[in-house]
Amino acid sequence: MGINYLYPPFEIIRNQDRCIACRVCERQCANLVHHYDEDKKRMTADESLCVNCHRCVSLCPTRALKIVKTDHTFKENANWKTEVIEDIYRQAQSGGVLLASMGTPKEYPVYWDKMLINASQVTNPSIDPLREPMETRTYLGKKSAKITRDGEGRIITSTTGQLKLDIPIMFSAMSYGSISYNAHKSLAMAASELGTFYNTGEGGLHKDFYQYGKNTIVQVASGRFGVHPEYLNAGAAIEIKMGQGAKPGIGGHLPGSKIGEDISATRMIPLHADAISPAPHHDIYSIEDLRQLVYALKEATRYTKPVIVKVAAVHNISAIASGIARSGADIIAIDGFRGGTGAAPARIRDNVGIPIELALASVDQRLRQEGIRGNVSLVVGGSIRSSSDVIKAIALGADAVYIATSALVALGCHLCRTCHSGKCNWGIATQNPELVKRLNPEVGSQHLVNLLTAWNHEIKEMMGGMGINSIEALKGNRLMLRGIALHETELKILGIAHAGQ
Amino acid sequence: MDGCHQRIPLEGAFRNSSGCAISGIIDRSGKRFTAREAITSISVMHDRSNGLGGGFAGYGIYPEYKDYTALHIFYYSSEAKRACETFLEEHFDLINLSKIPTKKHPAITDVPLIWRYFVTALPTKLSFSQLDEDEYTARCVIRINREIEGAYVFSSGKDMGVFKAVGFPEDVGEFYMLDEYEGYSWTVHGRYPTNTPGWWGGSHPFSLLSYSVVHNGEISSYDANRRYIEMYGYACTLQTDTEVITYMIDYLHRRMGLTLEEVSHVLAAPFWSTIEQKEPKEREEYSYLRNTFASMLITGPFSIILGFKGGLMALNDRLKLRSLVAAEKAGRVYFASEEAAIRVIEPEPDRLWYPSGGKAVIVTLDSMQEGEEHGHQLSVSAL
Amino acid sequence: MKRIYVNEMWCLGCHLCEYYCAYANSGIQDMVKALKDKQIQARITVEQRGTISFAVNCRHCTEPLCIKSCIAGAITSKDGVIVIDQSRCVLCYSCIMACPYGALMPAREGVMQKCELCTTNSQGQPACIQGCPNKAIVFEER
Amino acid sequence: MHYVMIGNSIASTACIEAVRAIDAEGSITVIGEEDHPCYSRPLISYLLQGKTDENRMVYRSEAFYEENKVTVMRGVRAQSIDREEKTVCLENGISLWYDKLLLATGSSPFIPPIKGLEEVKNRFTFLTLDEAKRLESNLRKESRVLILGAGLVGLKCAEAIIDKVQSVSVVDLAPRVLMSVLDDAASEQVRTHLQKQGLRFFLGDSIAECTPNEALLQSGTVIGFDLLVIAVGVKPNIQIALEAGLDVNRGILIDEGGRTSDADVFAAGDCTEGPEMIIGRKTVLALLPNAYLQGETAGTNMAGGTASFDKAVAMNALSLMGLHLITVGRYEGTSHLVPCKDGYKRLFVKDNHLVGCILVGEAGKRSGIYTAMIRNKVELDSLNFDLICEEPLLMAFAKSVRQQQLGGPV
Amino acid sequence: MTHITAGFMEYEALNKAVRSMEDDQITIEQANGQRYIGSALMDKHLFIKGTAGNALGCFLDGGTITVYGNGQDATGDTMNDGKIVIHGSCGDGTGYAMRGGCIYIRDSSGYRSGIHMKAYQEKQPLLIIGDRAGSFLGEYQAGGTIIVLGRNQDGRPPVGYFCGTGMHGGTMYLRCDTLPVSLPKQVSARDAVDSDKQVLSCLLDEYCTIFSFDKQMLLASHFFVLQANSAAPYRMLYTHV
Repeated sequence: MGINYLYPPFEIIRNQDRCIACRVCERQCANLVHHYDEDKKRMTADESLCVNCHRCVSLCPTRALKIVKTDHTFKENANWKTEVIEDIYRQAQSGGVLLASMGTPKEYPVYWDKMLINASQVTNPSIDPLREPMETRTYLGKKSAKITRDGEGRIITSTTGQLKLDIPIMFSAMSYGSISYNAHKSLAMAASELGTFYNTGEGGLHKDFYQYGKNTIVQVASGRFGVHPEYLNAGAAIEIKMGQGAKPGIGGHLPGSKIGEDISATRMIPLHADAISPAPHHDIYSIEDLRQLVYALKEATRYTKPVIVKVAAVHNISAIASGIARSGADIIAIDGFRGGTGAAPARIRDNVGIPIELALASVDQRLRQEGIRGNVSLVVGGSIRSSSDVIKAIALGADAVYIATSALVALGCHLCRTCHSGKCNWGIATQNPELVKRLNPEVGSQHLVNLLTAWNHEIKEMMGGMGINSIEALKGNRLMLRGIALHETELKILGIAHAGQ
Repeated sequence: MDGCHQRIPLEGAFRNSSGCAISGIIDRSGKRFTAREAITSISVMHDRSNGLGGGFAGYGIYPEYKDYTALHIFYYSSEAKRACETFLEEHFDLINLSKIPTKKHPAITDVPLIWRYFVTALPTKLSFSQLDEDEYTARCVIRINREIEGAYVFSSGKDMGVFKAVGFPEDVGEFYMLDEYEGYSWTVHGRYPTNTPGWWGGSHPFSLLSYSVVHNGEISSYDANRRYIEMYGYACTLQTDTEVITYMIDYLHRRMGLTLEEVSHVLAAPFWSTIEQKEPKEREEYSYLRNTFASMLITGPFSIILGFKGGLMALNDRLKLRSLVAAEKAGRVYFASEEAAIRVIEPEPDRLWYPSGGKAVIVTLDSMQEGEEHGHQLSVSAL
Repeated sequence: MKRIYVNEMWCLGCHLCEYYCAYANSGIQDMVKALKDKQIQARITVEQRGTISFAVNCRHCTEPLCIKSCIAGAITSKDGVIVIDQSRCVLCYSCIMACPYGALMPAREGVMQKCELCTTNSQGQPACIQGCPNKAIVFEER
Repeated sequence: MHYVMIGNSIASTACIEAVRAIDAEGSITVIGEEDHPCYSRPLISYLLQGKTDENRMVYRSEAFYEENKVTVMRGVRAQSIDREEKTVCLENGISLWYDKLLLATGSSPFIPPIKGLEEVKNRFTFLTLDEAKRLESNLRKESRVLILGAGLVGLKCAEAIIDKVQSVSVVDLAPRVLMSVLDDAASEQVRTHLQKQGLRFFLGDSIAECTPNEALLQSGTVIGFDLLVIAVGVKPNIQIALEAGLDVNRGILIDEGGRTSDADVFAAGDCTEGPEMIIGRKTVLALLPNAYLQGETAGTNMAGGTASFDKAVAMNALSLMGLHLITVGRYEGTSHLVPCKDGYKRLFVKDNHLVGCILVGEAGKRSGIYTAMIRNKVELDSLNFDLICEEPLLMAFAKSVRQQQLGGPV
Repeated sequence: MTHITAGFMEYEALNKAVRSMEDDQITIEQANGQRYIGSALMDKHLFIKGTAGNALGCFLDGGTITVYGNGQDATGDTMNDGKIVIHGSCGDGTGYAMRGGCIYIRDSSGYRSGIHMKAYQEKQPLLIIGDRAGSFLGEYQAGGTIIVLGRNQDGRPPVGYFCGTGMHGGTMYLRCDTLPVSLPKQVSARDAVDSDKQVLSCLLDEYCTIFSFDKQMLLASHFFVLQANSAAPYRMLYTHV
């Protein structure tokens, strides 16, 4: 072993006056932090194992526990910060790539927080959403640019493959494998109840979830796990995953240790074999290859399903989006770099990509300039944290948003960012049956429904405030936004004026 | 510039990437033929383009002017034309000038002024410049394209010409009435830009002097290549992959005097692990080229067909991420992104093969040189 | 009548139901005071072996054998809720012998206790239900 | 409809409840020989111990009888039954007409023929409240008590009085205590435990002859006493049934429905001899739960309902000076002695069924699960027998069983 | 048997026509690079004459496609079941993420053939190539079987560079006398023994019948068996923040 240079990052503070030694902390910690000392007749903890997931804190009936960041410190150094030093220790010890999960914790600007929303005063009326009609229904898909008529001169209205959303919020892709069966079920049940969609991610669709098909988006990623005609036809739409905000340009890798019976069956790969999703689709090396896959999927589903192409927000995203809009895709999903992941190399998560706000603004602008905004719907994700983020995204030009981290938080995730360990104490990012059962989908889906219902109310309130009673009227309505503390370039990219202007 | 181009970011104002279809035909005997077969070939690959760019390069098409540089120029305003012609008159003898004949085509719109000049360098200017004629011409072309707004030279070789537009390539062929030109080789390109409404100048082939390149793919090394090549007086005004590839070939082949095969060892240098498996002599050469011109290594998917005086070269990236098929029938050699695009004009070739990644296939009027590994041979006949 | 049903599938074996039960029936306002350093007296028991666990408490049978077996007449049904009058109980264990669920247990005071659906403490809704983090026990009308 | 019940007991109370569940209107008359409200006889030892009092011993409150419109005639003995006339003749001359009659006449202590017994002035039995009270009033700190019989009644009596007197001795012909309900090893545990509490045992012996204050045992031992309690057993009260011409053996013979040989006459409780589920023939099971269930069954059938009590087994829950004993069923078939840290456990398996158990101390925890297995004839290969031997857990049952029993997904 | 002449027909129309036909035996004459022929086909037998376009038989789900001519790129992309027989060669990415069924290629196939091949229980995909395959054969192979027969290769390895990169399951059989150079670490190679030949004999049965190859002659040659030496080759690559 040698010397371990790393000091445990957290301390477990147990108020022994309150602790009744019920041992729920011990029973519920998959990291084996807590134990009961028979001699001392009291609970103790090994904090070096703690990941600060708060399971014990949340369940402690007497609130005898809290977890604090250790104040153990290196000599202060603004350049060689603690995390920098510790990362070097880790790599020096292991020789491994630093792996991390969830969205980046680094301090990058969050543009959502630097935009303010308008409200009507005097000159045009605001609307009371509780008592007056207020519409948030959204259709996603290609809008035909030409009017065609039948023999009797009636307009032919068949617009193939439109996704109807009662709320402009969908659950974005998280594969069965990266998250648990119960997490998936929670999402599926909630999407069903809310009239929106959840996304299988790239891990295939468990046979139990075919019943939620009409609220399901099935994903086709580079590994093509669980992809077959029945799967493609099971959902309401097909998403081609080209990239993910948290890890643009790289693939995924679900270790063989997580490929149990069910996942093996769902992904259709041998038990305990690694599930490797390469960085690229090895049949898409150019834009016309994307078109080839888009139409391969349309052919396979007889042109009944809209095709979504999901890409990570990267430097030339507007160019990429323009290409996609011309590739036959019906919907473009853009995932910003603050988006989450079950596991990604930390350096990539923290340094690659661009914020979704800027990506969205420039894509929407570019597609409009090129006159092809109607070719596609735009869905954005990558850290949508609240209804006001949703409002801002739509005002910048999105048709709808994808949420994932917010959804997981609603399911109990405490953002401890150790998904890759497979020991998620909240039953979300784990395949261990004992942990998986901690997430009762009945409870989980109810939380999701509550969250989105609440958000929808808030969206309506804010729309009402702007005097808007239909979500279409907000889409791309950038006059409803003002920047605060942003410089010229940022305002220009966002296409908004500064507060006060 | 017309209104459209002012509203939309210009090609060259941003990094430009695209996917495509390419095709090329050469008759090694030097026998000349029209662009019809090239048009037919590219039309089979309609789905690989999106109508935002198409173009042709024909070699041996101006026999009567074969010693003169043929400049093909787009003008977006009469001011630009005036300014450009003034410049040309200052630097060249203008032997002949005319509008390039076109035919109205419903799918080809926003047509600029398209002019053709047969020129030769003014001897005084040339000698004063202490440059050879090619370099002199090249610098003039680059200057026009960089400095005269609204004028764009898109072809500047001898006894060859590039014809391109915004549209599907088959329509572009009809638009330029290419049935009426005859050459010993043709390349053609169908464009699928990912980011632009298309600009005439941005269509392919891209050409400098007698080099023309049609290209399929998007390279990842673009800015490393661009910033390096710009040291040598090139200006990548279009910010397209094809442009930088053309300049690199011009630099390596014309200015550095590398053979085309050696050029391919720079642009698509093999992996070090592959180089290390070669014979010592070869290994040294490969290592030298890769090392010396390290910044001209192209990575990312590409397949190109280079047209040059007297030949064609086809080259794939070293991972062969783009499709490229070659075929031979009697004296004719065919290249295309898809087999069907060859079969449609030559159903029964003598030989058909996929060149290996990074292995150039070089065909000239008197010889043919393939990469040292022949790639993968295809069955010519199924039965 | 609303009854407690056990969703074994969702039981985590955390035993919180036992603690909330013991607390609710302790008559003490402060949980710490009620439970600290004491052997808890819960009216619900978590059966746990390996990876299986579930809570068991009185099913409030419609044919309650405990009532029929009680020699002291201490167990009665109040609108379907089976309650025990501890002042009458003589701790003979007849009810233990009779209950097919093993849902009765001695209380500290030398009498038997059993789940009375928190009708007799101030909880209203059974405390175990409120304390269960995963809806592994539910209080429902079926 | 007129319902008449002879005996104011657990059985007749259950019968009242069952009748009223069907027939809210018919008249109900209960004839009780003792001049007490219905009380639970097993409580008399607890009464002496002070764990209960006469008020709390009352099985059902006055309100119960009011609500159920029941006429209770206390302190009156039923003399005879005229089945032709369908009347019950009471000793006070009153005659009650019945449509349906329940015999819940209970049992009486058996008094063995012992020479000189009649000479003993302070002689008691231990079955009724009156006897218990009479005993209690005769207890003195310095009393030496001799109990004849080391069975359930004798030992409960011993427990009840040991702290109130100088000494308690127990004599039994059987070589061990609780001969009828325990095996050797359990008996031994119980005896040791009781001895530690101060009881003196004279087992495998019997009283050959009594003087007013001494008992001469068969072995020759002489035990002096101030009070003598006879607790050698009980016998069903069958006289009235016998005289009425009903089929009678040791007890009044009944079927699963509580019916006697007369369709309008039912019987329940200690007086009966009914079908036992394991051996499959009729036997006397003088046990409280049995009395209740028989009474309830009879009541249902008397009121025109359909009920069958086919799960009668012996079962005893007994605490003796802090030691709890639970026994159920029969001790036949293969025996499984399960090692217990704190107690004693023996299970009996026959034909893939659990048929009996003996549980002492902590082993009795949740033992109703065993009882249910016996009563419900659970197929042992359908569950985890090793586990359930170790501990009575619902866990040992198949998931589907748990799902059905507990009501939720497993 | 129904005949369609493809010629310059657009693929959408062609495929629609194929799907709408009641006949389950269809011949497509003069195929000219039309894409997606037989996409997600379940039960028909298509005979294609000419050059089949990209993504031939993508998501194939049980039907049979016989090509008299060559296939282009992405033949049998993500096919789930059924059979593709090529009397000729194929382009790049043949059998990408194949999950079941079989692809028989008489001659050769391009780069990245059989990559991402999977297997699950009874779904055991099989790709057989007669002559040779391009570089990156069987990249990311997770299951199933790839056989390259190396006909006309004079015993040289019938594959390009980087054979079996990232392979973590399944089996490759190469008929040749020497191993391809620089196989990646995670691939182990051994000589085929009798039991392997028995397996091969079964796997080659139908293939050899279709193309009238002499199976015994082929089997008499030397084969290498390539397998992943770990199902989880990248286990040790990471450390956690």
